[in-house]
Amino acid sequence: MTDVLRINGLNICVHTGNSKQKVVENLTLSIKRGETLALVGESGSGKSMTANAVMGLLPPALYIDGGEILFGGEDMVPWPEKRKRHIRGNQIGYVMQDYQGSFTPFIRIGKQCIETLRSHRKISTQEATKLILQWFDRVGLPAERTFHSYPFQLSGGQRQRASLACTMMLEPDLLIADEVTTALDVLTGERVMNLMSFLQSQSGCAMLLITHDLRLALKRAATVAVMKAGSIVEMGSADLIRSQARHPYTKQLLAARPSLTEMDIANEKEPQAVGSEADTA
Amino acid sequence: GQQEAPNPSIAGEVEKGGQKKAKMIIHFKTGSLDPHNSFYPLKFGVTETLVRMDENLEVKPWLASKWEAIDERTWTFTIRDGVTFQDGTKLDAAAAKASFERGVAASPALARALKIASMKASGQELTIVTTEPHPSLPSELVNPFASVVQVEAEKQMGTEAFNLAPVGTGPFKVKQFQPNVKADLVRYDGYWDGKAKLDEIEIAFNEDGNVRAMALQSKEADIVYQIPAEMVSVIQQDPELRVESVPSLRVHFLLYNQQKPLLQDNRVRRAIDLLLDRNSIVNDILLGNATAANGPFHHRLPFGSEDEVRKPNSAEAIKLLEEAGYQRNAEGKWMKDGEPLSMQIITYKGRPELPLIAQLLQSEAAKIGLVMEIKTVENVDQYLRDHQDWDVATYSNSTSPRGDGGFYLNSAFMPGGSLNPINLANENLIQVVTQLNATADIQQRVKLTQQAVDVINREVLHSFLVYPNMIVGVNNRILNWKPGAEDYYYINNKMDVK
Amino acid sequence: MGEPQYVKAAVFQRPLRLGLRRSLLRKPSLVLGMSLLTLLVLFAWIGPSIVINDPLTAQMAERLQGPSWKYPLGTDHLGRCILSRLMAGAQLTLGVSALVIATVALIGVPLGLLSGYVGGRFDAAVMRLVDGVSALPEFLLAITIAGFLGPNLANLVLAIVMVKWIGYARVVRSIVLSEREKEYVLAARVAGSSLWTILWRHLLPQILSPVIVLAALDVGKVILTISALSYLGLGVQPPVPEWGAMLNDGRPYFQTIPELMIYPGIGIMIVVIACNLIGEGLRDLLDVRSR
Amino acid sequence: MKTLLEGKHLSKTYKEAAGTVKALEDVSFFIQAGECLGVVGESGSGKSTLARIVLALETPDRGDVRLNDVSLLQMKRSALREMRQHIQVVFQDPTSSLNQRLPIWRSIMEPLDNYPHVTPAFLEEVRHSRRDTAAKLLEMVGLDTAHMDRYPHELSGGQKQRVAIARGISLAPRLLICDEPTASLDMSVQAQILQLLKSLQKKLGMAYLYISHDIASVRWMSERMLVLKGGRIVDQFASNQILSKDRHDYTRQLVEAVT
Amino acid sequence: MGKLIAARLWQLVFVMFLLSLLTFTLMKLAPGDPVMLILDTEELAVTQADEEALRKELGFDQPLITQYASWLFQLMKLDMGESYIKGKPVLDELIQRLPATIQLAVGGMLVMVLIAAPLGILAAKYPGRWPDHVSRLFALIGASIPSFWLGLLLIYVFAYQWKWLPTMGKGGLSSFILPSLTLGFAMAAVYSRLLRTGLLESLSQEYIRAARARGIAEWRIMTKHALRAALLPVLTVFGMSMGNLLAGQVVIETLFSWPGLGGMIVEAIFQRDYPIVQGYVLFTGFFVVVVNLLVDLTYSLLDPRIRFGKGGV
Ligand SMILES: Nc1ncnc2c1ncn2[C@@H]1O[C@H](COP(=O)(O)OP(=O)(O)OP(=O)(O)O)[C@@H](O)[C@H]1O
Ligand SMILES: Nc1ncnc2c1ncn2[C@@H]1O[C@H](COP(=O)(O)OP(=O)(O)OP(=O)(O)O)[C@@H](O)[C@H]1O
Ligand SMILES: [Mg+2]
Ligand SMILES: [Mg+2]
Repeated sequence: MTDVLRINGLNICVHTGNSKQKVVENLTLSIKRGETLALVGESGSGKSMTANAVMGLLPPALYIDGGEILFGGEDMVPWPEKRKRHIRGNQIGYVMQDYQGSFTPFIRIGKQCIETLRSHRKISTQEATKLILQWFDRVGLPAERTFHSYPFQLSGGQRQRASLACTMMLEPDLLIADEVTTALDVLTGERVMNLMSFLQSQSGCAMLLITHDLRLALKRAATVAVMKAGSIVEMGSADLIRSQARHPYTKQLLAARPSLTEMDIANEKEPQAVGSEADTA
Repeated sequence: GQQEAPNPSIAGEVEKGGQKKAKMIIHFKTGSLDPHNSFYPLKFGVTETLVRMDENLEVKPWLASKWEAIDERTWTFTIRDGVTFQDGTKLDAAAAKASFERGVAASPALARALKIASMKASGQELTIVTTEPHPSLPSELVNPFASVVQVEAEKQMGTEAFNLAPVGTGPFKVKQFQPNVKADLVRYDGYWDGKAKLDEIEIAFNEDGNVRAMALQSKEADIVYQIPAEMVSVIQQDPELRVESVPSLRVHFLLYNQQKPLLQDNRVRRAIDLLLDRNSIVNDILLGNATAANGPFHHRLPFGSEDEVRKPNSAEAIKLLEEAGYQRNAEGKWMKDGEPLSMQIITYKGRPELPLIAQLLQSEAAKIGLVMEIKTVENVDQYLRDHQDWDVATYSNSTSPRGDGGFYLNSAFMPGGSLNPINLANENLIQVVTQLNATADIQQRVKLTQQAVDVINREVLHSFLVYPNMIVGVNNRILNWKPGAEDYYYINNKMDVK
Repeated sequence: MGEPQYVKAAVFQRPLRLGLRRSLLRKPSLVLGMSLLTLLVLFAWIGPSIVINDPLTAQMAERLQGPSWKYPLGTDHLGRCILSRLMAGAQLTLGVSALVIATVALIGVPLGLLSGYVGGRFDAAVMRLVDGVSALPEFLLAITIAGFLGPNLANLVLAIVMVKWIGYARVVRSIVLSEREKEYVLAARVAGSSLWTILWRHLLPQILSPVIVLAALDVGKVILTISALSYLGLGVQPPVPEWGAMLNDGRPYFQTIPELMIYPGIGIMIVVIACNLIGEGLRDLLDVRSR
Repeated sequence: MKTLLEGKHLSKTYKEAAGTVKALEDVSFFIQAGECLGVVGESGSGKSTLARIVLALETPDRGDVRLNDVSLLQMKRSALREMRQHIQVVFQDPTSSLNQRLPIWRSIMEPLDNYPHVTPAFLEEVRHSRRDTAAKLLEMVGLDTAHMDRYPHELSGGQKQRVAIARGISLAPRLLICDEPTASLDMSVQAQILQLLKSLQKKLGMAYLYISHDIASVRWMSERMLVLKGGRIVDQFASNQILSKDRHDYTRQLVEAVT
Repeated sequence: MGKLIAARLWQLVFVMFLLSLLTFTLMKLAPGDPVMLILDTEELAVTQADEEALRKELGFDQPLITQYASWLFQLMKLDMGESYIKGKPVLDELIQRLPATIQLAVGGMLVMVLIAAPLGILAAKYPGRWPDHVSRLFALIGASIPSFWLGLLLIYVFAYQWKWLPTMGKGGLSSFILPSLTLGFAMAAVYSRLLRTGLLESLSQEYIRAARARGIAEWRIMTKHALRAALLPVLTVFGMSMGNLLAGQVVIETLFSWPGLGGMIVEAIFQRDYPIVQGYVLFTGFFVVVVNLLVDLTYSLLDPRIRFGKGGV
């Protein structure tokens, strides 16, 4: 099986006055069809920027400074905007971390989803509506209402799910999910992740799961890459990372996994248990 | 390619079927053709008056073939036979009487001018009795408001429709009138003086001189009134066009505020008068389309003055000012009793050359150290009437609208006159004018008028500067047409196109 | 608690102030605008003192001359040196339009901010006032004021200011209406910011860019309005060489000597271009996101 | 202990195109001074709405919120401003709650600038200088002080969230409402933040209304917990009773999902 | 929304009343006496007695309050009086001029939209690049060339040089083109630049990136997503200019002999034809209030937060 996405030595730089600084340095990874790769890392380590680079949507100040991004074997970096646009949404789905900003504030959610769907598929508005309602339902949203709501009328988690549904319904070849469960309670989060796995098993899409939650990564991904300060410090299969993490940061993350039961005991003895765990790591 | 494409909206082409058309553009717009409140029905050749002025500005018969004064207050007019209104009905004395009745009712101005006490109509004889002796009644009947219209037609059409398309006796009748935009006229075939040569005339209104000029240049219009003087040379370069520049009955002058002690002094007025070079105004401001003035009335008029046009002379002006008790200080500015002398010139935009004259005066005054400031006002008559802070005003009047000087002398120099905002009351002049008002004999009137002009010039009551020309641009395809000085009769039955 | 050294993100030191200055220089349009304006101001500043010929006195013998050493741009219809008139009038022209725009913005912007943010009766009152003013023809005000206080430039300015502020008030209000519900404004309220702080620090920057754009174009509009009203005899008194009035004076020579209109026209255009370049450059500079 | 804040029978219904949404229904709760009340619940259950009501940014349809036994709903504008010094918030969405046009240090300093007389214990040494104060606050939430002059869009999601936290704690308010404050922080930073909050509670007696879907951290932070579902309180208990058998079904489901 | 409209109607009455008072005062303050202007003295003799009679007839001998009250009373009966100069009912005069004004306004707006929209959008799409510069140049010419000059230039080129279009008059479609161009071009300047800033502002928002990520076509993003937020100020300026569109077109009307309200009102002001001026101001006042109400309602269509917001518009 070929790699759906392959990133080779990607560097992302930011203009600062006359000097440039690296946000992402020499990043290499690849995801195969039907596979999930989790990108875990420190806050600000460059996860989202990597995703943006893949989408060709880096903010104005940032730019790709060397490296390749191969999608289906072809380097997308030099592609003209038009061609990139064609695969966005359709072949690469991207759920942005900033779920608040992922819908235009003055257009109803449903309308935006229809627009998205109809930009890529030749289907009627009714069909699209039906499909969208179905997807809203699948991510646990009150479908009708969400469809007719403006973004600001939804709660954080609802918006996040709407944006996820809107991306997944196009069944892209590659799904980039940037912190998609941050605003979801555990039950809903589980449900959404299950749905993603289901989609993956159905359409065989590759998934780049960006998260700060190592636990989630280990549970959902075959391969886990750990990022720190712009580069991948450790990459390996989930099992390997779980059992034989080498990098101190990975170890630290692994250690900082409180469970309710452990905590309860700890709490009674030493109120600063979680903190001290982190500190000593 | 495109240039040659004929434009259907451009009139002036002889169209298929031999229709002869012409288009005229005039510089004032009107929203109504009410024959007794608007000059335009007469100007457009839709209506006519009992008497008219000829090229020499003399009163001549028109709808009335003759008239005579029975006594001081009674006149009889013989209405021309064979005249029909544009609805086909015959013009007789009764119809004329009805028309005057309408006119007097509709226009207080006309009522004041005619002073009719009663009228009697029998056949073609119209007898008019005036409320007081009225020697200039025939001349007043030249007034466009005295147009003769078919009042019966008004009853049928309703006043509103009638005021958009009045029924008169002229060579053209109104086909369609678009208020403030244009009037379309068609020939009235039953015209008494011979069917008009043109089939149709379109008269459009436009208040912008540049646009009017371009309409002429583009051959869209055949006759364009009031071409800006600055455009004359350009238009003359086009072999298909010509410019008719004819003296008008208007005069531009300086008005002195003689309610102020400063300007009550004859010497000061004379000094200012000597500052302006009338020939320079003619040549440099009006670009030759004017005549230097030597009095209120153009010397071409029978009652105009024969005096020479005054020449500028600043040395003399300085002398006069000194005589009047002013001295120049170290900086060369004029002072009297330690007070600096500074004057205010009032001007207005209504006639574009007036502010230029004001600036010229200001500059000339500055050259001898006399400080003048210009103030442009929006409504000059009102300003002059209500304010006392001004010294000199640039002003313009039509001085002999109906071929007679009496009207102007009365309204501009007699106390309470409507054109006398500064309440001028010169004893000598009042005497002459009073005498004039009691005189019916034409020769006598001419003499008295000239005498009045003499007084005016001697006392420098006003400084008359120039008689501006009326500038009309004409396409050479227009034949038998010339603008008249009276500015009343724009359209006639003789005009034709090639 | 200890120093959290272990959670250092990728760190970029960026001396902001330096960056700002540099990005300012990186905007060629802004630089161009600034230089144009500097030139204009210089022209206006020293112009009147170095005029080569008398800009006011009519010299009929010299009228309508072409460019020469004595009259670099030729003379006008009253024989006055056009260049000297342009120089002598620059100060007045620039000063007046700057004054008008500044006053108008100072009245309109705060009123719009308040009206939009506070809403309710205050908003209704201000907006109906705006409606009322926009129903009054500019001429009527100009005529009344000119008639009452005299036809001079100061009163003309007053009349223009009285009608012009409303545009700013309404534009500002419209943006504030949509901004005031946003979360950052709520956050500012929670942070205990007073009404003024919210208006000044949070909402003003949001409305600044359209206001700047409007103002930059209005600089030209003001000169043209003065010119139009002068044409009706309501403003600048001859022979004052205000550019708008000069433009009017050239009107009859539209076909024959278009330079009479072109020179002051170009002057006005340069003013507008300079203001617009600066205005839009500033706008781009203010837009932190695209920097 | 004394009751700091009390919410009584709060209800809120939103009108929408497709009918109405009952965001809160008859919610009553209290927070004592220095106490942390955890709120967990399904997405869309009304947690953020509750927070907005407590902040007097939204008026409830029914019910009352009382701070120190004074009703927030009836407060005049000046009193409300005075009150705000004592109740601060970390919004759920850090991006939209920061002014895009202000460098973050200015955003952080906003509350302190508004209440110049307030000097929390942890800022005593630096309060004289605004930039130092901002730097200190950034440091407390684990951000490099070099980020001070950046604009919000130049930060990552987690970094913005920490800016919002720094702003929330800057006044050392009596009550800090945290709406998902650590949602996008990785474990180690999250731990640091939680520890910071906890220590502030200990040292300064700050109380929290701590909203989160992360039941573990709520458990760790709070003394008592509320469980919201569909706008109603379905369960309410002392945090150490979370594993107890009498918990509501929904609570049990939540707990099971993480153990 | 119903409540908003009802409140507005109340306020409308208020605005109209204020306007009537204001115009009345302004007209009385303005120096000048209609009597002399009505009597049109130049070629006809007028006596003091005539003046007095007319003054009395027009009620000018009454105290100001009485004059105002009687006018207001008439107005209640929907009678705006008669023009002093023309003697026709004010309402008729207004109605007679209105069509031409509206036609010109519509033509101008059409031209404005056709010029401003593409220029603004292009400029925002390529900021700092040549489309931006071209658009700016257009805008700046529009903003700094007086309309009388522009109108003359257009006439010079299209009517005189090329003879494609008539110089003046209001006739067929061809006569609309030049006045509309003159009007529209001058207006387009502001709108295109305002649109540019608005678009740049909204294009830098996160939701535009999100829309791009969903693969939505660029023109759609521009027109559906970015444009709407940018329209707020544009629409406002547009609403504001409505009053101006009614009366502010004197210059264009004069150039092209266009029988619109602008020429009428200026003439009436100069002639101190109070009834016309007052009638006109009330008429525009009504119009402006209604237009601005519509604009305010459109705000809430453009931005649902305004609709659902607490403040209301
Ligand atoms: N426009 C910009 N200018 C300068 N630096 C930037 C800009 N945008 C992002 N950065 C920096 O780039 C780094 C990477 O950001 P990124 O958003 O990829 O982080 P992340 O890994 O997604 O973090 P998080 O988990 O907090 O979302 C951060 O340190 C951020 O501060
Ligand atoms: N302005 C609004 N208009 C209409 N409905 C709204 C509005 N704000 C919130 N809601 C609805 O009210 C309910 C409660 O929303 P709230 O934001 O309080 O949820 P939440 O508990 O914070 O959820 P999450 O964990 O997803 O953030 C949701 O169903 C939401 O859709
Ligand atoms: Mg991120
Ligand atoms: Mg929430």
